[in-house]
Amino acid sequence: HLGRPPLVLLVPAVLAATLLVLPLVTLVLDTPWGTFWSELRSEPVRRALALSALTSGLTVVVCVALGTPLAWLLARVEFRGRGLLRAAVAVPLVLPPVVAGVALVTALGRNGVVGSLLRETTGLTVPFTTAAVVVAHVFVSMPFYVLSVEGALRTAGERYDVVAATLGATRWTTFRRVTLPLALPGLVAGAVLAWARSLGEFGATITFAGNFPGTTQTMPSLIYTTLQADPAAARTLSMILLVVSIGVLAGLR
Amino acid sequence: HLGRPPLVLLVPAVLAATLLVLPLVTLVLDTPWGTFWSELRSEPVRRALALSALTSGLTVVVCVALGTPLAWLLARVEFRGRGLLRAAVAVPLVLPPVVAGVALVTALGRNGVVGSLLRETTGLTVPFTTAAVVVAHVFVSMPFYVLSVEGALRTAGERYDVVAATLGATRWTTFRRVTLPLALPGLVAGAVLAWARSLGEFGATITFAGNFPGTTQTMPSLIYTTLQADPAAARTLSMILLVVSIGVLAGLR
Amino acid sequence: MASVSFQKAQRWYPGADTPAVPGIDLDIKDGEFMVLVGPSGCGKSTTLRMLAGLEEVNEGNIYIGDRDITHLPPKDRDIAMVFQNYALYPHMSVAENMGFSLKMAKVPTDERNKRVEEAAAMLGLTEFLDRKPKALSGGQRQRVAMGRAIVRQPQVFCMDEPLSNLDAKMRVQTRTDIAKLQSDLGITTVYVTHDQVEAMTMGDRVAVMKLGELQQVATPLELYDKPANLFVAGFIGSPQMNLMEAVAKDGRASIGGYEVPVDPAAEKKMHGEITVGVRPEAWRVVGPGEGLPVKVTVVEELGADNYLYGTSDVEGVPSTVIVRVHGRDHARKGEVMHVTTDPHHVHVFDTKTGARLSD
Amino acid sequence: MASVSFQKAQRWYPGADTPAVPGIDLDIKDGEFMVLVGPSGCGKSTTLRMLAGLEEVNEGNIYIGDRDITHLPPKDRDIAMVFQNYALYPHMSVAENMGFSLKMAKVPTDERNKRVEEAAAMLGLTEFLDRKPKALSGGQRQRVAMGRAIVRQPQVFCMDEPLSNLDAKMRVQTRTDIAKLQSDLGITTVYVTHDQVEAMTMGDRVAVMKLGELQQVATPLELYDKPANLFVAGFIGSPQMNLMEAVAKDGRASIGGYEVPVDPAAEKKMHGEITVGVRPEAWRVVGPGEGLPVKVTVVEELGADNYLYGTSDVEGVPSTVIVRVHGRDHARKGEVMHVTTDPHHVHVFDTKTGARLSD
Repeated sequence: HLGRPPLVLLVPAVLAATLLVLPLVTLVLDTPWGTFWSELRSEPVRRALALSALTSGLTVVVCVALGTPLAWLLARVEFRGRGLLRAAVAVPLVLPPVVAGVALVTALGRNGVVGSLLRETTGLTVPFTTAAVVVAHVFVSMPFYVLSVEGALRTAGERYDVVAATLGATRWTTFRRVTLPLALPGLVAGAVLAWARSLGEFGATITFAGNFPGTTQTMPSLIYTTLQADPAAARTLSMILLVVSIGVLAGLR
Repeated sequence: HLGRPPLVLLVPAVLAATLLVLPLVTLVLDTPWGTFWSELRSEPVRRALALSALTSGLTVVVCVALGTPLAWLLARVEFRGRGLLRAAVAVPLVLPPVVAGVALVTALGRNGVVGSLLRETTGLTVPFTTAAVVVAHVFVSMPFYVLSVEGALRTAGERYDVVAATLGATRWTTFRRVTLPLALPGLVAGAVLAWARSLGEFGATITFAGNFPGTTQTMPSLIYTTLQADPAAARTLSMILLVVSIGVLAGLR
Repeated sequence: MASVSFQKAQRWYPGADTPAVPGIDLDIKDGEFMVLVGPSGCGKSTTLRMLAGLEEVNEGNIYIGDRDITHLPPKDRDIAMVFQNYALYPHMSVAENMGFSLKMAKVPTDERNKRVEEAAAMLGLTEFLDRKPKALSGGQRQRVAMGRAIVRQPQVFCMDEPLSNLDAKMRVQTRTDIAKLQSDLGITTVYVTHDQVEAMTMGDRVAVMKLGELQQVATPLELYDKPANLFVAGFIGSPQMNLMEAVAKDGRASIGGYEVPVDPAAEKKMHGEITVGVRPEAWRVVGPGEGLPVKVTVVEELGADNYLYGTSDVEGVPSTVIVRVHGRDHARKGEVMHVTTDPHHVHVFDTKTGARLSD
Repeated sequence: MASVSFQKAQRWYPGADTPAVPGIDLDIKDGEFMVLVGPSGCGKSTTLRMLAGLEEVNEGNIYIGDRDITHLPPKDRDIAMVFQNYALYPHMSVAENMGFSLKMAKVPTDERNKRVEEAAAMLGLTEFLDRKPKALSGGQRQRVAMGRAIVRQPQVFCMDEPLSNLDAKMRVQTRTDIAKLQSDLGITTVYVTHDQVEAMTMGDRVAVMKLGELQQVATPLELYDKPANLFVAGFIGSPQMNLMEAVAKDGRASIGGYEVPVDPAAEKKMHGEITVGVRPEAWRVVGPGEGLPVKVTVVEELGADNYLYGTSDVEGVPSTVIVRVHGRDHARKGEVMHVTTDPHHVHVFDTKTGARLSD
């Protein structure tokens, strides 16, 4: 109702939209739909699918179990260094995945600060195991979860907690009966985000956990490995991840 | 003032915080600070730094030039399919980088839908060139920019534009004099986000553009390549990217 | 300066079951201050935004003077709008905000500065011209928004609840300022509010709206003294008019055992179920045995006035009867008092149609 | 039920230059309805939140009855608070919201249901018990918030602007409902508002605050008739009291050529620069040559009352003089009228200290 949009804005906007949409459309068109189901049943694809399902599932469980209390702490308790902690939690969000992998190697690698301690005391090593995949995924995914839940807690506001206190509720009861139910949509959104991030993780995983079929080769790693040799398998898996991405976006709205 | 936080929440919160903070701290501690400057001057590191600076700079320019009009279109103009377009623009945000790389190969590869057309008409091929790096970075970074600017435009609200219209301003004048100045903080934040995303890009780049020193080997690719052979170089570059990440986070606050 | 005329102007939002404004007919005289008032959702803002060009007009026409502006874009309508939230440009100084429309019209800098300074002087904003809006108080921002509209010298001012963001004291002061300013400038003004006090104190005429339809267009005192229907009677006046169900028979209206005095016009027209309205200040206290018995439940002493809230057990009378009394000597909580009134203070309405039956 | 006592209770926010509340002394009687009123930032909400345990008390003490509750967590204070935004739990039904405190206190289900139903009946909420808060109107939500507090049967109600989110009509109705309810229940209540009309109509006593300090604690009519200082005089009453600068000499106060009649107490105490206050309804219109000349600039006709806003050229008189007149026959815009008043209607204050000089 304010008048027609000027061409000087329309033209670059259309160009930008084309750039973003075209690759997705061609991917959908070029996917080998005829052999889609048989591709799914091939050994490497099945193994990568199973591993991705397992690791992303575990990642979400760890995020919810540990991330919810952390989000609550950041949103509801005042303490020295809270701003710093919140910033530190957000670092993995913008940290390049490869750097995250290097940091994990430095900490938990065979010769890492914590890793060597672990090896000496228990004989266990983390890198290049399925556990390493989960650790890498938790490291890069948990910030999404924590910040989403913290945002939900802040949006819900402290007033509901305050009312509970004036009505005689303890802090733990308030958390269970008031805080958590009100932040539930944020919890779910955060879990979905963390799951999607985990499912697509590539850089930190390949750096910290490697790319071994059956133990650390997740879907993105398999796609990367087979794009030249077996583009059909790569596109089939890409299609699955694209559908998941679109589903996640649709679910978050 | 509502009482002490219960232990049942404190313990997992501390665990989560440790998991997220510890790797970063050990990375800082284990960086070879003694040889830091000499590492920076080594040939592969210098080439990767220069290439990363060039490609991320170009990426930001393209994002601002094309992304701003697209954000405005999404925020201010009502048209059929707007919701669909906004969702499509957001897809690369949650799309695994490797899948983004596959989509780009499918569209712009030598045998891709657009790529083969391009090769036949102009003789140019995109993959495995510096241009491919920029295209990959724009594809994964622009959604951050567009959604940040769109958010800023929506937050500023249409009321300022409406007032300008009632005061006799055309749509283009309104954009220049009112809309853009008010959304400037969002523009800057979006550009910083896009730049950070571009600097850390690994999966889409290595899939679509490869990992050739001097033409497509950016900092993350070099880190990945040298972590086993030359951990000092890998940690030096990681440190630089960590500092940039922290700087970006601090700047966005 | 010009008159404004709505001719069956309709607004139907896409996808809605019914039109927001089914078709409004309203003539506003050149220089008049017209207030549109009604509860939220009554279509008053939609009507204003149709005039400003911010809502499409689906049917009918709107004229400013002789120009049919029904489908012109807002920038070509020669109006200036003041919004509830002011929407001052935070990145521009007060002077730049006020001069914005002149810059758009490519008025030379000298002329622009002159007109901005004149308007600033009129509004007492001269010393704030270099400040950014965020350095101003709510009242000052409101004046800048007024100034930005004035500087344009438009044919029509459109004001959409411009006082809602001010606190109570400021609102009372600013409403007289705006009324005075408008009467000095003589620019036709359409003013939207949900507050009947604002409507009463500011408007030359007031248009009361409900569900997109005009209920009554009249001067403030006409609205108060002769509300056209039950809705207007209940909406205008605070505390509200006492509206009581009564039965009319043979030219007499009675509420239980209390016979309500009514005027001759109503006597002739009324029959069956009617609603009788009496304003709180129109009651007279009488001795026991006469009038309507009211048991006082709450006493409000506001200093200058006192309101007694009471209940009456008589069937048809609402739970609360409000009586305004003078002085410091009146019934206390728990006492029963008797009140009556005079025929010319009684408003009689048909309960079913809501139409006014008395003169 | 219990009394409440603030003893030099102080709140100093970390990092602030001055305390928000430097040290308040206030005794509230068992069953009393005490209203804290003042402009925003006056510390009224902070004071209430100190009582509820939502703000730390840095110095001094607060008692409920004989219990020193200064440092108890909120849940152990036996109060119930009603907030401006109600903060009803959106994921619980009305009944669950109202019964929340009883569930916390582990009251058996039967007893809980009984008490919730009683409160619901009292507030007319019975039919809404199974609904979620979002399915209720603003007024109903307000009542649920009241109900949630009532069900707790606390020693003290703390109410923080509980009517601010209602529209004007609803506010007027609800304030009488709350006043009636409190007087029936007899629970000590501390009520915070910025609206002096609410304060006047609801409070047994009203505490007027400014910048964290109590200005006057008195009944509504005492505040209106004998404001203790200039701030209270200007704050209480709407439209505002006319406050005019005058000069006192030999027991006479004059504004330009107009000699203001003052009472004997003021006559003795006043000298030098004083401020004279006259409420709008206290003026009498007199013939030309007498009284204060006022040129009428705006006439507000509200139906029941009429306010004339005028300017006087006499030095020291504020730009606007407000006069309340009765009837439909009064000065029109542009006319000059003359007004005066009587000694017992004149409030005399020391301009410098703001202290009241008249009786």
